[in-house]
Amino acid sequence: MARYIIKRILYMFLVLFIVVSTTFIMIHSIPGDPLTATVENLPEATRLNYYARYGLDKPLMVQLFRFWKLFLTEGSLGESLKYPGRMAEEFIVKYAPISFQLGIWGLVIGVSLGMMLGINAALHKNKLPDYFGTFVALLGTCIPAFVLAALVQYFFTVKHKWFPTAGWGGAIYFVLPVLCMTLSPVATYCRYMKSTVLDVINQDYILTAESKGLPRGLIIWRHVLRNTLMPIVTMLAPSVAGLLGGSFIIESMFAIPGLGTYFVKAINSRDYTMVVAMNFLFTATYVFSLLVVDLLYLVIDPRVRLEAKQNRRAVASNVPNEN
Amino acid sequence: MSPMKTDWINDTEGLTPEMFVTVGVDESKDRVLRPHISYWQDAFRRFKKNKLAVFGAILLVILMLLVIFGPIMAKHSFEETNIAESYHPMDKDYWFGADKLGRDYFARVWQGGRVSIIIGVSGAFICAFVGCIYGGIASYFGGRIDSFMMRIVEILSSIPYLLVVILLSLWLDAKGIKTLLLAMCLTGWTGIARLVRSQMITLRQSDYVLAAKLLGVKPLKIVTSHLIPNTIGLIIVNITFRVPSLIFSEAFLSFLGLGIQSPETSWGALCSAAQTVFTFKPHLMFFPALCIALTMLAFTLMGDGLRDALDPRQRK
Amino acid sequence: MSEHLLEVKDLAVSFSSYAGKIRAVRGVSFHLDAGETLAIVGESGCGKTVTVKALMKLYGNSAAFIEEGSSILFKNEEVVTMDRKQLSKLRGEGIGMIFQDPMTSLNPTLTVGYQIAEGIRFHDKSVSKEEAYKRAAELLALVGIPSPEERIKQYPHQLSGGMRQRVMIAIAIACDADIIICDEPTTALDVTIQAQVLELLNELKEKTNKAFILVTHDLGIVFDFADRIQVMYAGVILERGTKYELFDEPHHPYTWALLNSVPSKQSQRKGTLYSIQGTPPDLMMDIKGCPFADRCVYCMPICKERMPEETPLSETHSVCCWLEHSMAPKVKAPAAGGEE
Amino acid sequence: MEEKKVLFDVKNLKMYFPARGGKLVKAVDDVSFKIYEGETFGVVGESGCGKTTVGRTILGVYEQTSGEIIYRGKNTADFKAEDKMAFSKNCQMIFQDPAACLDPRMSIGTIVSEGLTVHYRNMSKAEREERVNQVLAYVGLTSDYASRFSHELSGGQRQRIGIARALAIEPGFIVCDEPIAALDVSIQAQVVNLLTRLQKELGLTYMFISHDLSMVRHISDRIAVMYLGSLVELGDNKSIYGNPMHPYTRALFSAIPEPDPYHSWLKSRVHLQGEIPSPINAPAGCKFCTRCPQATEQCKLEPPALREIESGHFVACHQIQPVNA
Repeated sequence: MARYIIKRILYMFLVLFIVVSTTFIMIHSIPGDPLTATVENLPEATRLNYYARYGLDKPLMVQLFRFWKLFLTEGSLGESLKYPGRMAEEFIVKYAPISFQLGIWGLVIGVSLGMMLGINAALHKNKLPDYFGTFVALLGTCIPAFVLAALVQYFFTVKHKWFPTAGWGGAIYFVLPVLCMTLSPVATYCRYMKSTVLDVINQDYILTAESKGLPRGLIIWRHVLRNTLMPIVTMLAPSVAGLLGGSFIIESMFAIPGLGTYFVKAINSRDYTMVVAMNFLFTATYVFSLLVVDLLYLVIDPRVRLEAKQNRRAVASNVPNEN
Repeated sequence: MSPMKTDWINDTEGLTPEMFVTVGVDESKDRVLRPHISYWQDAFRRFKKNKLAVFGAILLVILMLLVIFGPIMAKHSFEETNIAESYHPMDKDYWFGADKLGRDYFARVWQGGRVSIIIGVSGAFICAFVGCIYGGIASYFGGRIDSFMMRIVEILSSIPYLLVVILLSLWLDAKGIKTLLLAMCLTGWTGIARLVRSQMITLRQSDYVLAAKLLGVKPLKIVTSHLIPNTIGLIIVNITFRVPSLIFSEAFLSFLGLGIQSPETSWGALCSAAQTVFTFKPHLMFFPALCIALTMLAFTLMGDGLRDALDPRQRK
Repeated sequence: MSEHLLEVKDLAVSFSSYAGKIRAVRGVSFHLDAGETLAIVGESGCGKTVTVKALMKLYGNSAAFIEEGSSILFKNEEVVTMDRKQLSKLRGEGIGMIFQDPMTSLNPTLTVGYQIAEGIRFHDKSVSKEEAYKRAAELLALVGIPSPEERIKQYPHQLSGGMRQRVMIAIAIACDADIIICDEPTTALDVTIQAQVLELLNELKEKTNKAFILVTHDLGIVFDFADRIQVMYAGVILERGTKYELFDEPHHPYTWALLNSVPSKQSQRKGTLYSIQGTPPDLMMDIKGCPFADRCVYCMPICKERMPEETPLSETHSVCCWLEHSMAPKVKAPAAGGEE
Repeated sequence: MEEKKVLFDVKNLKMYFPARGGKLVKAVDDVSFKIYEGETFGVVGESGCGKTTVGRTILGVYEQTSGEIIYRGKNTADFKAEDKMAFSKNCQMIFQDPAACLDPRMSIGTIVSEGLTVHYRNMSKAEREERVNQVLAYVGLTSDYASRFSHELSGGQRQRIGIARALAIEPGFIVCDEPIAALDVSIQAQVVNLLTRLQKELGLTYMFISHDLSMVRHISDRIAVMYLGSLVELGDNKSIYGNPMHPYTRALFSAIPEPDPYHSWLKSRVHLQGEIPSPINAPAGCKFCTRCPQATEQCKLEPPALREIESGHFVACHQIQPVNA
């Protein structure tokens, strides 16, 4: 089991390394550099000086090596090209918590709400909760977040001044952005949960549970939900990635000082260090959520646990089925 | 035992001896009674039964017609600026009003629709095409090649696609349909590649493919006569669901200012432009947003219907 | 009032599907006493499983319902009109069930011990968790699983098919049900494992005073296990009797076919097996007359017109066939396994 | 009796599959037998005994790990392209699951004529159609069926189509892999009757793989009993069923349910303890030693060879000595 976990963690680092290195190379081979993006008609000497200071004159591979060396020895992601003297990780430490808060709230509320709607829809198939779930799911898939954000802003901040329009302060600033972010996960998880629950409910072991005389509530709680968790958990990692992307728009529309706004700025000003650093963070979040999903499997499904214990890797077996 | 009529065997009322002549089994009866339908006919029948899906299809046709003929029907070109008509209200001349530069909004909405739908549809087909070939190759060779190719897919799909778009638009130093398409397809094909691969692997292990192999059918013939026809339904469904998601992404990127640039436009770009004046001119946001929503709805409903119609698990 | 443990009268069960109503069980009556074993024999789709599931109104998520006019009396209580609470008590305490496929009938995410103990604890709230697990271990020992203390902590996938079926049996008897329904209990098992499981069921039968209902398509296992047999086809019972009566003097052509289509030790090698032409009728259709008429070599015009009534042949033996009628030609049952 | 012609001579066949964790599933482990022309060679055993793998390996679905398969005096490993074509024309297979073995997107006519397009390239379309109708008639179906799709047919009808597909190219040898396991009792008899009739009419050779021991007894001339990848007993129908020698065969055959209320097979059967070990961790010596009541030290260490005990009756057991030795 420990070996399995270690293997997964090592794999996570490998993916992280490849993705970050690739983006590093990609962004450094973009034509144009931070200086020409901001200042025009720069003397050649100043330019070379500037390059030398940030090591941009070195071959790409050397730059990449230096980047990793700096990260591994000092835990630093390098100096910002736009704000000299400030390190990229400073920005991350400052702005990431806001983005993550928004993302996590959106995800938690969205997923749990969606799951509840989905379960209800599946258990009352072709009845009101089912239609309601389908309606919400359709709404969620059809309305882009920015449209919802605009509508919400219009009704709750302009027409009725119930909430502050934009900015960042207490919990009250939180409500509308999170509301806009939950819509898409609610829709996705409602649809998905419904079909998964319907799948599980038709399994033979649910009939076994019923034949024991267990009441419906207990069967749903103990037998149905437990077995729907597996497929749902699988979807979590892509959702995390999706929400990080989604937060960009919401952040810019509600003028929230999060990483998203910064990311776009950094790219437009060719702040290589910042782009690489933020990409590092996003990729790490995604890969880490994949790892968490893998570990959750271990907790939820005893079959995976057993395999991990025996330290086997999933290899498609081609032994014919004999019956 | 429950009481039974014992005299039933002697009760001859209404019975004639002809009724008791052994006729045996009528051999001709052992025929199929069900109406004769092919797979696609059956799928189509199933699709027609799904009212929501049919509604989606009709909605899509209407939207398509408007997108094709809308810019022609409008009284002004979508590019024609006329500062004097800035924010012209909705009337007979300007059906949806005009934007800040006095451009006819009706023409712009449908012109934007062209771009959005072209991106969605062609992107979905490109993704499907690349994904099918990649997944097909991986599953055909199997073994090490397969697991190596799938590792690449795994890593590619861990790159946030927003980053890819941004990088590409900087790299190509161009924003527009081609950049957007390239960026969205660069990572978008991985999902369908996985799907095709797993479906092909399942099919290759199926008994009927084994039977074909034993009959001496050449591998390429097996691919064309068994594997592709049995995957095509899955791919169609996937394309139907991918179109709206690409339209969504395009809108999202254009909204961030990374997509289509003026005077070309798309629904996302229109929304983005309308956002700043939303409080005063809500209709500028309303039309493109409604179009996006309706297109999404049409494709989603149709996709649901197609999936139910084509999914072999649902067949009875 | 009924003197039987279970009395079923005119039971009819239907499914609603998008293409129409499927009438799976079309009026079935039978009874069961304590300590006896009844077998329901028939091919797939004949309604045998639906019948026994109806005894505890167990339909899962399917759109099945019991038609009006049906009556199921368990210990003189009407099952058809029972509410959820009464049903909960009936299931487990009154009737237990063993399903066909042990690979899918156990929840893969819960331990074997939990799955046995949860029923015990639900039906007797005074039992503590420890006690329930102790009882679960005892039950596993009773069904012949070695080292039960360790097994209760294991998950279903760690057990073999035969073991899992034993666990299913333990679950069915956990709350001391009066009737144990075995729905094709050995169909998914290998021959030697099938014998082991049947032997276990036989032991349980001898040790306890429980009544058993065995649902199967396999005549081979019926004669060694059941006291009485009833043959079902297309939702109706065509013939019933003690196993000796059915073996010695089967009266219905369908029973003949069932008995003779399986090659026996005596049958001639590579000879033609007694077979039935065609396929069972579509249960969506209304069937006028005898449902077997279309496939019966002795079919007469009357068979396709009117359903024959049940003719008693002895206290326990009865048959539904026009051949019994005084006007019908006298037909002799074909010799077992020979050439036609 | 005249000398029978050997169709297949299988020598020391081994078929191992890679399993998880670098282990091997020894699905077929050192199996030798002959199949004579015109006979029905029955293979029986419980799940996981390797009977399906044997059938598939001799048809070339898998490449064997080691061992030789000699077909009509020629090693299949030395086959050239034209030999392979001739082999595939002559050796066909019928599958267990009639629903899974027909492509749902193909009409019955296309399915049945699939082999014709490979082996009878010169056939005109009309000739092909005629051949399809002829084969359908063989299996008791009318030509109406040619334009149908598999989902429109019942299980028994589908199995007939599977048989028709194999018959279309006029093979001499057919591997029947559990052809009746997925069918109802009354339909089973139909299919078995069809198979025996076709054998008589067309002079086919069958390899009949099944776990249904009474059907195998009914249809087979010679029978091989397999346990965990090994052949434990081989002989003609009469000696195998009349005088089973290997302890496993005895236990297996005594567990066949007999529809007879006066005689309890359940009580009189040979009791077997335990269950079949996994083919990944099969015992080193005799595969059956973990469950065998007569197992000795020798059985645990040394795998027994298949020896001829009586004429034509082979048993792999250390405890059984040849009669005239």
